[in-house]
Amino acid sequence: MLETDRIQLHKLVEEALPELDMMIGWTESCDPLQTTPVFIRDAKLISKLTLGPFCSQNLAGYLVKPPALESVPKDAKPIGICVKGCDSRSLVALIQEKFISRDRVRIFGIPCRGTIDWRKVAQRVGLSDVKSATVEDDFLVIDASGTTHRIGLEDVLARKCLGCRYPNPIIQDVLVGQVATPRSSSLETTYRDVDALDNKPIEERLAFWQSELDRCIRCYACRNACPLCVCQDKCIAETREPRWLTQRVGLPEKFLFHFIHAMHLAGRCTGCGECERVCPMDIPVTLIKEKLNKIMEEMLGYSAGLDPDGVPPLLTFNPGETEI
Amino acid sequence: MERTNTLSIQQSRDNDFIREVEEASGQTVSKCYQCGNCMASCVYTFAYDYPVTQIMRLTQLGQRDTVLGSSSIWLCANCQACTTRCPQNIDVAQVMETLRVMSRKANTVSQRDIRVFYDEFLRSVKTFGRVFETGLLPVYNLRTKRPFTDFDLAPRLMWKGKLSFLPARIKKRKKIAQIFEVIKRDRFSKDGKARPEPLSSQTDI
Amino acid sequence: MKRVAYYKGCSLEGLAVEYDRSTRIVCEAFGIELVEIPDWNCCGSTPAHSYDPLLSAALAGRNLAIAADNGCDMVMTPCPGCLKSLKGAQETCEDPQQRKAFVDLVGKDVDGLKTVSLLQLLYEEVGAEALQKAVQRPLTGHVLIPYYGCLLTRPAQKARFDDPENPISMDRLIEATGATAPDFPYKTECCGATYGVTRNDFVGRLGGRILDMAARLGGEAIVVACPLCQQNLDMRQKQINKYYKSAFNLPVPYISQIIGLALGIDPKVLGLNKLCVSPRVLLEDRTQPDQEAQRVGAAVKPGPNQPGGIAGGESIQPS
Amino acid sequence: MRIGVFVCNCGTNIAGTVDTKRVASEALSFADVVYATNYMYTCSEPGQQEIQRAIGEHGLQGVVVAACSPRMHEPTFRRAVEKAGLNRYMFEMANIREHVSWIGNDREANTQKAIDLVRMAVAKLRFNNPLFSSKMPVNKRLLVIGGGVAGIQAALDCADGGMDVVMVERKQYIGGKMAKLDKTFPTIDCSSCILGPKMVDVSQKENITLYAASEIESISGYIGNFTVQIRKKATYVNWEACTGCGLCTEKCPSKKAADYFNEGLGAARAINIPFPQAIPKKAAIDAQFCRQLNGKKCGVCAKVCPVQAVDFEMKDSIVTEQVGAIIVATGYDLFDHSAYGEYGAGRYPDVISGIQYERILSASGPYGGHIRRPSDGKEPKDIVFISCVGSRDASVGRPYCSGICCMYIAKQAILTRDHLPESNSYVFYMDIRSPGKNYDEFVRRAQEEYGVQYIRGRVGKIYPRGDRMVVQGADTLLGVQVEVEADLVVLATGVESSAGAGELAEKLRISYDQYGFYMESHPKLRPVETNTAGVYLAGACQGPKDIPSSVAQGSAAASKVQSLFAHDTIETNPQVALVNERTCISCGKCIQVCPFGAIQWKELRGGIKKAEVLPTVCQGCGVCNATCPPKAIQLQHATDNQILAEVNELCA
Amino acid sequence: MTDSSPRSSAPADQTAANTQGIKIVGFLCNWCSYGGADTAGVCRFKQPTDLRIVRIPCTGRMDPLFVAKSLIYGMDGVLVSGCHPRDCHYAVGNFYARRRMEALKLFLPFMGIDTRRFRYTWVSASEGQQWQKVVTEFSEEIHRLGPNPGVGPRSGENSKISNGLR
Repeated sequence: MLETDRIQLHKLVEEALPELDMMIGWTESCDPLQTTPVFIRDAKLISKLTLGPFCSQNLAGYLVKPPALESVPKDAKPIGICVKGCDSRSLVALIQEKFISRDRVRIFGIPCRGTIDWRKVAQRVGLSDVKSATVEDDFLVIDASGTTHRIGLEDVLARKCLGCRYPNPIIQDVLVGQVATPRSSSLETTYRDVDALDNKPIEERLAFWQSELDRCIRCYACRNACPLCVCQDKCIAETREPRWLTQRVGLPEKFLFHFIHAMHLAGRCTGCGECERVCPMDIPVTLIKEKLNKIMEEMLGYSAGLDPDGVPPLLTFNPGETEI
Repeated sequence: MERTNTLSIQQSRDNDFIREVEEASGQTVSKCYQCGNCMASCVYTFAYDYPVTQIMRLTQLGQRDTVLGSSSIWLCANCQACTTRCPQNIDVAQVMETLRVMSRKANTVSQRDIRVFYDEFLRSVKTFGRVFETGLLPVYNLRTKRPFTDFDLAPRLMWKGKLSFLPARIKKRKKIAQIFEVIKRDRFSKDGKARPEPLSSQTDI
Repeated sequence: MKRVAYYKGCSLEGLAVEYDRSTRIVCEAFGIELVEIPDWNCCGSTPAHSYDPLLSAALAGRNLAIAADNGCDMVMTPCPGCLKSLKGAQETCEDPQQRKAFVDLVGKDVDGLKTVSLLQLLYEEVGAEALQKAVQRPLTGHVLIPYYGCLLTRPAQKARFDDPENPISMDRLIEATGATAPDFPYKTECCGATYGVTRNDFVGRLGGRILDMAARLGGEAIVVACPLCQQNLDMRQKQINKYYKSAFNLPVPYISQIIGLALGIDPKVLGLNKLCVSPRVLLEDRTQPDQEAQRVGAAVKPGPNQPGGIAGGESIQPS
Repeated sequence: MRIGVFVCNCGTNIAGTVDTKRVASEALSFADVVYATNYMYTCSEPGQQEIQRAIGEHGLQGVVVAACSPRMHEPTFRRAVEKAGLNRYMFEMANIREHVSWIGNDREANTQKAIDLVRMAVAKLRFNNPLFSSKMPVNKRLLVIGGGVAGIQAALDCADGGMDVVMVERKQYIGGKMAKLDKTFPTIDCSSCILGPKMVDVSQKENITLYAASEIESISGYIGNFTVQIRKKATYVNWEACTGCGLCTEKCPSKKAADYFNEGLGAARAINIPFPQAIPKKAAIDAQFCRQLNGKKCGVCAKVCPVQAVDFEMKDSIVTEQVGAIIVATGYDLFDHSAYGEYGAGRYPDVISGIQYERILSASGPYGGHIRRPSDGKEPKDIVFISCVGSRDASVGRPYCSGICCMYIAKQAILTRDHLPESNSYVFYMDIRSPGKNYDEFVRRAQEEYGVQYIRGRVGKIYPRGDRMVVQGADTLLGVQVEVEADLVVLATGVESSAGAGELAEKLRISYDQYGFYMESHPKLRPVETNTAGVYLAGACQGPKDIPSSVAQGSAAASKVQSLFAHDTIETNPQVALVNERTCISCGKCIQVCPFGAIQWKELRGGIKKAEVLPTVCQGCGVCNATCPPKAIQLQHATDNQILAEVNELCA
Repeated sequence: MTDSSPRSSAPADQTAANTQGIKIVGFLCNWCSYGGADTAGVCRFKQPTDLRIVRIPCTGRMDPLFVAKSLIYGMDGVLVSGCHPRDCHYAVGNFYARRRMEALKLFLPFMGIDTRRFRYTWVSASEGQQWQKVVTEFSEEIHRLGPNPGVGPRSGENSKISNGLR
């Protein structure tokens, strides 16, 4: 089935490429558990495009960050891009905030059945010698060091995928493959991890974050990977003007940095999980944003990245809401 | 109660009294600005020794004895006219009620007959669980030495079949009596100002 | 069928049996099931409250607790005095400072119960419109004075029913029976019933004033919703006449009796024969337009109900 | 930076509970502080000279004064440092009086707090930059909202000064409440005789543009340059053509229209001119009662009108006016006594309000100036006046004193005796509030010369007995209940804020208190200013007021406008947002959130867009600053660095 | 009335020991609450002395990060106060603030920061008494909570939490 989808994608991109400035998609890498992004202008490379459970990276960020954006002249043809459900929400948010206009992108929507978290695989089978990896039904089948491992998919899917409510793209020009069934339809499932932490006493919550954030090395990978963190090198975590943070490495600095990241994404975060995926120190940074997403949903009934005409709730107001 | 015509404010002002009234009634007595609306609205003003407005004023001035010994607090029927119309949102009827409770505790009830009636009423409740109307009146008449009160009504009521000669008793009378006992035991412990009720002069329930 | 706990109170066992009887009949007629609270006890009334508010709360609260145990969420009492005690119990139970003492005495909390008077039940659960539709024997042509008494709607924050100064629920119900209800200025004035036994002169003065105003407005009867008001104005009407030097002869039926009459129920079943002042005048059929009907609303003819010797009814002098 | 710190003793106001000497000596240890001292009265002339001397002597580049609230004396000290050659924004204040010495008696805690506040001020000052105002032109046109006596006074004063005035009045006539009054206290002047000429002046002055039957739709802009949209409500009569001849009213068949001018005592025609002296003297149709407008066949007025002024198709229209200042004079309303169930809740015809009685007394009123009671037209013999109906009554949400009722009751009682010498007047009062020139004498005259019976106590209940009203009250001086049988009862209904006051305040961006009265800038020192520059208050919209005070306030507001208009330009506030183009990421969020539309895109070379602030439009709220993710837009004088500096001092 | 406050019912010495040096920062809008605090002062309404006020032009100026920063760096309490909704001098600044402050208030406890240490409120320039009430109640609350334990040691201080890489 995956193969059929891949052939359909190749065919669709082939048809579209002449009208496109460039196509952004995924391609296989040396690691069977991970794919890498590929930027295609040459039709010969189309066959390298792939999709599937190892395409975890959210490509939407490339539309507003180097190298893609800078290489595109203003009046250029649209850019083609592959998006999963969660990626499409980032795209919607970027369109909504006018970082990119809808007619500048040709969206190849890909229903997603969950992406594999390579860390979880590594914890089970070790990192070395993974020869091949495929998904068969609800299992991940790995050939490593001569042994075949069958691991339940639930055990190796990325955390964000387990509570996914939007596996299908919110917007697209063409859809590749069959529509997927959401794994979650309720706030309880989606925010299960948030609730689990919230149900602990406050001292334990503080201790949890102290121990997690203590590992933070402020490498800013989370920020750089976030498609909606648009400040990049102007980020106030680094500037002297104004000077919000020093280069000290105490816990307060680490907390404040993550507060900055979280508050800047409040009402904008689409929950794509990129920040957590790229964290070299294995800190559950998406969880922080998930809490704010939950607050926005419960307090203001707003989920980011669902409506291209919507306004992020902290950039607007409603005089009538007296109860908050 | 004799009317007071001169008053040394410092010597007679009892601040504890003001505090006790405010605590027990939940009302802020100092809010009263003596507009007179309670007095104007009260249908019993004609019978009071001090009209309600003056009861409020005397309370503001901490005149414990005058207030607790007044006839007004016992002639108030708790009809809520004062409370309904007070422009300062004071529950005046509640203040009067509080003063009655305090006056009972302090044993300064000015209207003996009313007290006797109330006592007999409660005794009836404590004994039977309900009020025995037919039995209540003769005892009251006896104790107040006014044997013919409402005597004129009896024949007619009898004829209408409204007088019963046996009290209605409830099953769990013990429970009711127990409530009375607990209340009686605890009612002085709350404010700490025990003024034990001498049982000789006035009976208790 | 609406299921309502029924707390009748001591009066309705004795001097106000007809109130009990007519209440049950009228509620049944409108499909309201009254569940009499088993083994209910006296609320303690004013004597309990002036002894210790907690005594009053506990006595009344015991009845509420039994009602809740019987699966009722609404308690109705026809007596406004009892209603005040029941509401007082609820208030005590909700007061964080007294809650423990209350629960200790009563055995449980009484949260979540709604307490209403008979009038409120009839007005809100049945309604004037439904009553009007159910009328079999319209009281058209009769002038009935709606008298609510002092406690039924006051104080407003606690009663939470109708207007404290100018209630209209009984007016509307009376009008639904076809009768006329004049704008009675003493709707909520106290009748002095508390002092029926101890201060008979109060009754003469206060009751007389109410009867006087009712007569001035051409009333044929004073409709009440309180057993104490009824006893005071009816049973003691002779005493009042003596004090007031008047000759009032105004029947004082309960609102439940008036509604029962309009529903076509036998007056005897409603206990109208138990009233001291004969209510015969209410049984006249005036639905046919004749001279009697013109009396309604017209200037009042001098009659037996005119006030006697005291001009203006009352005089006030500095005491 | 070289910083000087001046700690004010404010006599004993501060020094009483703060060790100012210690505050000053501690301040010397703060970074950049090179001079610190305490002084008796820093705001005094010698105090200011001391600052100026220190600036010169110690080469100070910034000054901190620890004294009272900056809302009080910040302008004073800014001027002082400016005189000594510093930029006025190189100055900070630490509020150690209102926020320290006056709210606690613990000297040690107070001193410690004062030291902290000074430390914070110094820390902020280190990030201050000199700021410079620019000038912008002033549009010397005034908008007066409300055509009562206060608005009229303000408009005439400014028009006399040669300014253009636009007056907007919600009703179809000007004159306000005063136009309805018969006589005025304490002189018993005829109200229309003293107001009439002023109303005529308004209509005749060429530099006053009057929009009657109009309301404010929206207001934008800022001091010196407001744009106002005015909704002219459909009157169904072309006022350009209408001559006020009254023929239409005479022939109108709809004779039971509400008579608002006579407070419902009479009946009006559906098309009418409310009263003979009305300005503008133009007819208008009350759509609610007009037969034609309610789909019935009529159109009589259109037929009889000699100038064809009637226009049933008329719709509301919007006009736009440009002005430089606004005087709000929207007046008041009277409390609706239907809230008083015990007084019959408005259902007794012979229990009326004071303003209704005023119409009864008026010769141009519904009864031609003869005192009669509304129920049966009989001349009343016993009249009871009740004060404080909707005043000093927390139970109806009006705990304040209306200020005018005691006086108008006395006036009405006197006039009653003048009209009906055989009548008896009774006044139930709680206190008599008559603190004006000749006011108390007037009340005494009512009692001594006119025999008005004053009874000290409130009234509990009013009810009918026969054809008279029983007033059941109290005489608290005797401690007795009293009863008066009256033919007519007049309730002195109190003053409340004008209907719609809140909505207008929101359009004007001024604040109002919990009762809807507009807030002045300072209760004593800035009584006619609001916190929105260029918007002034006059009359009872700010609080209950009698005619003399309203007129005085109208003139006061006018003088404020004239001093504003005496300049061709005004200085802009330099405390506005400023974009750092190097760090602006062009996300446009500032543009999105700005409440004033003060930020726009600016295109740089290469087509790159950056945000740009229009300094004359920016009001300095800082929403953009709080919103900007890379903090590229900074509100000058409240920058992130400045606020962070203060916070950091505390966290240190 | 003051008798009921938990502060005065606790033994005096213990209260003092626990709560000396409590610091609360208040961000007050210039037009309403700062004026309200002035009014309270003019009326001599006594208040606890723990509060240090930062004057801001409008609560719309409030970046929630100012609050977060204060609490992370050890302020014991943060109070934000502005004009009543609909009364904003800048028309709508406090509407923005209301959402942002509420979001932060709900967010803080997730990160292990006691949300009771942060309060936002609306007090107008005329409400001196209300201001006194707000300050007194909030200060009492903070005193009950005691000093802010913070999120952990600053750099240079000895970290006891650091457990290296997992």
